[in-house]
Amino acid sequence: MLKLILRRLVQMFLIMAVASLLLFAIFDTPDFKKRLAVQELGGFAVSALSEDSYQAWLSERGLDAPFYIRYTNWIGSILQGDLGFSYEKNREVGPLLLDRLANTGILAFFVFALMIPLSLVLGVLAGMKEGSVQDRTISFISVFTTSIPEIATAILLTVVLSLGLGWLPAKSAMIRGFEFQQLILPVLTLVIYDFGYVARMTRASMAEVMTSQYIRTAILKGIPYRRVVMRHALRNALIAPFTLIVLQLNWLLSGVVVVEVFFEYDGFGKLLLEAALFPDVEVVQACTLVAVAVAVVSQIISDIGYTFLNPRIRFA
Amino acid sequence: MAVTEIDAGPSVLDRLSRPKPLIALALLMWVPLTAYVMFGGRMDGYADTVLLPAVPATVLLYVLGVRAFRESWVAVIGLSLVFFWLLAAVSAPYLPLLDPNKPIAPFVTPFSEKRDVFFWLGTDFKGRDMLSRVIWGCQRVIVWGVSATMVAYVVGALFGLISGYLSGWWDEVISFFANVLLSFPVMVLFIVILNYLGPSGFNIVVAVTFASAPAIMRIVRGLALDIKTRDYVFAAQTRGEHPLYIMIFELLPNVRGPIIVDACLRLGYTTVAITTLTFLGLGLQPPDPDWGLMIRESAKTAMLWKFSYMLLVPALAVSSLILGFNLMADGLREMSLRD
Amino acid sequence: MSNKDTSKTLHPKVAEARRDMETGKLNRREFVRFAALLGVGAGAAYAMAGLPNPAVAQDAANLPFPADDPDAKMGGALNVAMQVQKMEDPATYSWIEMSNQTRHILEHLSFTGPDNVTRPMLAERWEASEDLKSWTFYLRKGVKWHNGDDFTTEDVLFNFTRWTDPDLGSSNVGLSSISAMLEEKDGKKVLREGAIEVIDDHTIRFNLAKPVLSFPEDMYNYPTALVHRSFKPPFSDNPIGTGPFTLVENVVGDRCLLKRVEGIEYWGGKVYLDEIRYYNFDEDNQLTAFASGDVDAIYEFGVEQMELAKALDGDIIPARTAQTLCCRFQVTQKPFDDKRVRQAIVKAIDNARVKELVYPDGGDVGENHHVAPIHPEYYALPKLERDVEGAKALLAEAGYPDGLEITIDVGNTDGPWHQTVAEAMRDQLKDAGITLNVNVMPPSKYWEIWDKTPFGATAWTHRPLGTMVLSLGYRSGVPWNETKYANPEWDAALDAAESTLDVEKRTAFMEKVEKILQDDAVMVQPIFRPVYTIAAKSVHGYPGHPTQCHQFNKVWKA
Amino acid sequence: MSDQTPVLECRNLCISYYTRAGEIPAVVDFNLKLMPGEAHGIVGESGCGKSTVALAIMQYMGKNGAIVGGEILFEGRDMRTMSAEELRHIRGSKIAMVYQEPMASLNPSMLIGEQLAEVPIYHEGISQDEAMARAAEMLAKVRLPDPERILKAYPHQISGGQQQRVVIAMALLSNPRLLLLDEPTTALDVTVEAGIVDLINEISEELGTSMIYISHNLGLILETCDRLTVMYSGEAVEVGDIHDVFDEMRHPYTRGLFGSIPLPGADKNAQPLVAIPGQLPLPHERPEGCNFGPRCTFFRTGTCDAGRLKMRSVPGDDDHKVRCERFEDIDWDRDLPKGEAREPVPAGDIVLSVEEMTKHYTIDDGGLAFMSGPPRTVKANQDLTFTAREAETVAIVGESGCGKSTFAKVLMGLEDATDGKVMLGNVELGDLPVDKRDSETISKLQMVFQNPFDTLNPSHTIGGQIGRVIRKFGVARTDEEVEEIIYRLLDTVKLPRDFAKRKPRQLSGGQKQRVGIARAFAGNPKVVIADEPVSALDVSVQAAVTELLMDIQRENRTTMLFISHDLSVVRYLADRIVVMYLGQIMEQGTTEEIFAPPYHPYTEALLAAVPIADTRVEKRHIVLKGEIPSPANPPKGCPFSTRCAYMIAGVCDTDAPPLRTFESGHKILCHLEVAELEKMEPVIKAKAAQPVG
Repeated sequence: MLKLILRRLVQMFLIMAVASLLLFAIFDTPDFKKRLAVQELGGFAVSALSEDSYQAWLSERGLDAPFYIRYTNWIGSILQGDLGFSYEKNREVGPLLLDRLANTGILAFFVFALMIPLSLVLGVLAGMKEGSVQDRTISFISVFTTSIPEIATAILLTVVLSLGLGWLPAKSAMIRGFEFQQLILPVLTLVIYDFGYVARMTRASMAEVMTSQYIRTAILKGIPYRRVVMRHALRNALIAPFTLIVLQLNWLLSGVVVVEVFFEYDGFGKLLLEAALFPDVEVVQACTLVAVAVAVVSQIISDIGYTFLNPRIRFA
Repeated sequence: MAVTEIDAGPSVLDRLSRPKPLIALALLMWVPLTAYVMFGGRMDGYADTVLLPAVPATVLLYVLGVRAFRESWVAVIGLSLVFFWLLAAVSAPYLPLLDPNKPIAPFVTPFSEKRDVFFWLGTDFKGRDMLSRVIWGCQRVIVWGVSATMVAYVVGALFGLISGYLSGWWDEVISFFANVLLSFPVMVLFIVILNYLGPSGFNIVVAVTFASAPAIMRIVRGLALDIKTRDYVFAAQTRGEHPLYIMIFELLPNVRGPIIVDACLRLGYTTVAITTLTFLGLGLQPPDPDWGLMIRESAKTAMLWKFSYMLLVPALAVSSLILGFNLMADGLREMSLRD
Repeated sequence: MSNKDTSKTLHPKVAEARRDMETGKLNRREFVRFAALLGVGAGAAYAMAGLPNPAVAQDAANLPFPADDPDAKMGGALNVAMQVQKMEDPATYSWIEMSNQTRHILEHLSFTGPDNVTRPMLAERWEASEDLKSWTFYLRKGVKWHNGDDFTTEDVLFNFTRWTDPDLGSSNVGLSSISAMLEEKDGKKVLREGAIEVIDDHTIRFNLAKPVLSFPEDMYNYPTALVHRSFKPPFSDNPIGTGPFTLVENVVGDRCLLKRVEGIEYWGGKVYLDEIRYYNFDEDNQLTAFASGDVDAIYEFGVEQMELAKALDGDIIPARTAQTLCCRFQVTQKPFDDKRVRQAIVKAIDNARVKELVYPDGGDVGENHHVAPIHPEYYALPKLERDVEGAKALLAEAGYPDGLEITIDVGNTDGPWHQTVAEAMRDQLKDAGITLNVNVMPPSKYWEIWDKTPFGATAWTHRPLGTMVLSLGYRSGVPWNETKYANPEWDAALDAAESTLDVEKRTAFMEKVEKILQDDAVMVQPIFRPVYTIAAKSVHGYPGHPTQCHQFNKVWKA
Repeated sequence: MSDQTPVLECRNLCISYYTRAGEIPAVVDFNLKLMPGEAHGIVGESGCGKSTVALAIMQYMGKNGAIVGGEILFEGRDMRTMSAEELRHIRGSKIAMVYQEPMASLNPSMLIGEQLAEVPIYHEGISQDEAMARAAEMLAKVRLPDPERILKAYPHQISGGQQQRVVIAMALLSNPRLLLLDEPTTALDVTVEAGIVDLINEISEELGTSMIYISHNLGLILETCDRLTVMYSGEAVEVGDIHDVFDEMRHPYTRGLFGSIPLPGADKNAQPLVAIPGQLPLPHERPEGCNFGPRCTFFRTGTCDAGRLKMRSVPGDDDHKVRCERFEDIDWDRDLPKGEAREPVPAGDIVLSVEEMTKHYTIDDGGLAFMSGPPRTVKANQDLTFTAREAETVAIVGESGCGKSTFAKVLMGLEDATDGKVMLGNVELGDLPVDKRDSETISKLQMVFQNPFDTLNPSHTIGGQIGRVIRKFGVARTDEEVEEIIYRLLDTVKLPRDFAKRKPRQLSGGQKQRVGIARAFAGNPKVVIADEPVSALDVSVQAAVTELLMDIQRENRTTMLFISHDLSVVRYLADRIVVMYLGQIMEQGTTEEIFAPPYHPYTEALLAAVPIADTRVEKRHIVLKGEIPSPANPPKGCPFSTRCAYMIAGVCDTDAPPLRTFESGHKILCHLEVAELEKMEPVIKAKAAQPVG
């Protein structure tokens, strides 16, 4: 197990290195530098700049050095825990990223707090009696909700709950500090989009377990149905969903982009998009590192969880 | 148990892929449509005639599809949704629609008349007819979405087979790069790539390929790993077949089945991705209509109850299409489980 | 200050002008500008013109701000949606938003009001020599910096020296006034010896190499805010200013909070608000932010959002401007190097229709010579007529008998309406057998090619005087000449106009300038667009400014 | 005895499944009467509905199954009228069941103790601790070593045999009146199977539990049951006392069954097997009248295909019933099926010789290079040495993990031999991977696979797949020739020519195997490796395929390596036998030598373990203890030492055994002196005929 974790971590750093190198290479094009300048000085100004004053600007920004040198420097500073500086936000990337991650964290927390119980309960209910009415309805609902892309869900919710009924604010800019009211729509959007998927997976694995021979054994042992479900089926059925849910963390990171942008919620996703469009290289870099880390760590967690839940592997 | 012994005739897959006419029709529908969307601009005049054969092909295809799927009403519903849009896409030029880019009268609410033109779905902030925008928009969404998915599959399957069958360091290398790509959140990948290449349909194809090929590669790899332990592969090996032969003739055909379901789902994802990207301003470019774009524009001009139709129309459109794909996937899975 | 005070120090030309006005040669509004230009307090000028002074204080203080509102309520905070940017160095600002963030802390020598009239601000008044080559500014007395220092010529000198420091790279050196103080020294433009003479603590004179008309306007250009002599960038670190507010917090991309300065007595009379809060919203989202009640007012909303704005509970405030979109040809590139082609295209387009389509309410129709009706020296040429047949004829003549296909690059740098204009043009050009492909690209991409593309739609911002724009954009070989238009005859004509103080005469000169430019058909310029902003009903006296400059001294919240 | 109420009685039971194809009768008109303490066997081939009956008795039909007629009386009460609660009380306490796959029928994520304890807790409401105690007791009773440890273990931590014992223990915990055993040993190795069967017998004697024993293996039934029902395609075709049915069968199918299993004395030349022609009808295409009609040699139109057939008792013995219209007309002694004897084929000169072939795998347990420990090696094959002559059949016998499939891999060139030589003619194959072999060498060596379901590529037509081989080996080039050959091959494997156009999924298992054989012989190979080619097939089909295989071999004088675990088949068709255990050859010699003493102790046990469906023979009773060790860490010394009855402590478990060679060429790898080996009793001998009692 430990070996596996170590293996993954090593892999993570490899991936991080490769990924960030690629990004650096990509963002190194004169095209991107020019765009940076435009953002910085304004379109007219830049095009009016003489070549050498543009070069001056570049060197002032430290952009004139070839990218591999900048990359090595960047690596160096990363290793000293300095994530670099955001041209756009005129701020250290570290704290900036922390703020945004915190916001997204809040979002994620509520999303999971709602999504997990909802999807598991529905999934189990559906999987218990495969083909029954409750199964078909639940399955259909979950297909339906997952089929509506986040952006559409966001729109529907906003139109109904905010524009129509006026119950909730349409935007979640939270300019006057944290307001729970403004969190509701984004959370709902994400939950509605995501729970169906998990629910379906849960259903599938529950259904599979219920048709397995050891459940037959249990029933033919003559123990009550409730216990068969609770004690025999659930544990085996929840292994797959568990790992899945953990992996949703990773999904969330990209899933939030559109939601955060739509609701103007200042989170990781929005930051990422803004940075990429700016293009605020070091922010994009930092975000990617975080993303990769999350991806791998959630992978690890789900592995650990899987082995923990699954004696077949634990005592192999 | 007794039931499993029953020969249920050809599998769904066979039923879908055996009758050559089906494939022919599919091509007859798809090629013109793609050509139209991708190069329509460059073939002035002829463009519309190009699409002519596609219309009957689509209708026929739909009928055949329904027959193939008849056992699963879910699949039929899905099929119908998808084909509704497909039909809209291929017949757009022949429908009595207003120019989707021509401003007529802004903010006309649905089912009402203005400047003695009747607007079924109203007009947007520039006064362009929503109905024709939605229909023309679906053309691009579908074509780019499907092409992107196809390309992604070709690439993904190729690498999947290689790393699955040959394994060894091939596997190591391919899997590693797959992991690199997979550990980017999809959006980051899209944003970075499109940012780099600049937004355009073709670049979306590239981006989607980068984003979903690794996942596909994993699936195919898994399947390949399983299938390569089968005796018929063993037989082929002992026959001294070339690995390439084995991959293409022994593995690929058997990978096809499980993948079809996944493909339907992925079509959904891709469509979502394209719409989302356009919404974020990274996807297809204005002025030509596109669902994501419509949402983007409406989101800032119509954030109001009385204008909400401008948001709802494209939102519902994209939802219905994706619902179609997913239901199809579900139905197919159901059926393939049955036989 | 009172009329007679003014009359004492009246610039000789003013008397002249007054006579002209009285004899009806010079219309009243023009006189006001003109007088104000030459240092007559706008208030006084309005009085002389016998016009009701619009929203400008009549009192002796000769304040540039609107009059006090008797039922104004003190206190309160104004929340404004605007992009919040960094406040490095006011002299190198590149965006209006930046300057707005400092505009209530740092102030300018002059102040161009919402009515496009420029009035003295930190200067009490100014005088120009007859040849317009030397300008004397009399600083307002009793103006205090936040740290208690007096505002003196030392500060002014300090700022001018900074601006003209070649290493600073301030865009101010591009201003005709400043550039007229520079000279070439070993490859660098540096401040000329004796260009600036400090006469006393409150009098300073600028000696220019060539006559400059727009000195006062230049002084309200957004990078010309005056900083304290001790200034070191970044500004946000020690924001010392003369304005009524000071900086509390500036988080780029998030918020910028200003609060009233305590302790010192502000020179500019009553200021009602306690706080001004800028919250970061992209152009697109400002109106929705207003709709959701997050903010009381916004920086700007686009015409495509008008319907939405109308439906909201607030006052829509339009401002007439000279902001415009030049769908300009690069006359050095095929096929636009052929004048007939350009003319054909221009002829085939009905500017009025386009404007009607894109900006139904407010704004002016452009006449393809980049001089706006609100420019003082605007000369009204005969209205343009659409002439499809003529266009066709010209095309045929130019060797395109069976139509022509061209592509216009559109960057929507100033909002999606650019694209709408292009589309409208496309529809009209069809009739003349011209196929126009609209190639839309992201703004940042457009800025990379704006001065290279053969046919592109470039946005030009508002400048108080027509001549300012023309010499910036169309003189042979000037850096921002995106049309690569080079016509000595026209340059000469512009020189003539620019060196003429007399608005009437200048206007006369402008006729030629405008005509040549129009006939050479270097651009299709359908619209001088209005800028829209919106403020909550509870907000009073919220100004709509042609360049979206914020001056909230007299704004109050119910 | 007959005045007691039967424990279980099925009257005209009819069970159907509902599928897309509509209602499918799985079991029709099934009758059964089970007296206390009685053990009743149900025998039949796959799809005959025997498991369905068991589940029906349990009232567990799943979503799409239902009892459509008749009744099931448990101790006189009709189970179909019972409420769910009543059923629950009966299940597990009065009726218990043992399943085919022990691993699958135990909950992977629950401790065995808990799974056992549940039963008494819920049926007798006793406390956790008592229940645990009972469980431990029961585990001991099913002779599991160290019950306490097993109680605290998870299913996957114990071996298959032990798992099955656990399942049995679970079934016996609340000593039920009725025990259903559904193929309880099919998934296990022969020697392990013997142990389980042993256990079951003891239990039935000790507890007097009534049993229904379901199996496809007549031998097992003979060893375990008193009465027997033979089922064919959903119907009971013959019921009766086990000896009546075995010795005086009165149904052609039963007869066919016996005719097609290799009994001692059967011999491929003198007395070849007689397969039942044709194949099982699919449930939805059963014929009118007698289901067996189409395959029956005594079929007579008008009698056999006129409406449903009734069970009729055999005169003079009314609890021996058969479902046949004509059994009186048949002279059961004269019409014994006889395959016509053939000339034995003289073996040619040596084609394949294996010398000290050794294959070791090194397994790295997936870790980064710097972290993984010393690589472990699996000794899959240890100096195998034997030869095969032209037209000879050499059988390689062994249980799971004995390394026979590895050997096949090396031979086929998918693995390199670690050491030693493998000579095909004069070509060294040991270190010649397949892609280095020229197509001639390759075509000389072909293989027939075990599992009919993945021996053929589901997405290509039969013709295509055979044709590929033909082209590949350059037997023919032009399409016409190729097609011609394909047809000829299909003929030789007795398949209709139009199968060439079919896809595998439309073929039955037997037909698939035939195609597999056709494919193997398409390139006219010199040597064919048949890896358990029939073990996955139904008994009646097995014979046919085996015969086919051997006919073709005869014609082409092909050498055949026949890999199998089933000694009776091997005895029937092999000329020479190689017995393997844990990668080593324990014994080799001619078939006669192997089946007669001297034996290797393992061979001896193996022989004793194989159930024989013949009342006239008796076997010595030898049951091996323990399980087959994992090849990953084999015992020191003699690999068999851990289970060997003759184990000499300090010798067998320390040093590798010597190879004893008899002048006949018969070789035995054992520490036992030749003398001791000679002393051994034959395991199987004909028993003096005695009345059945």
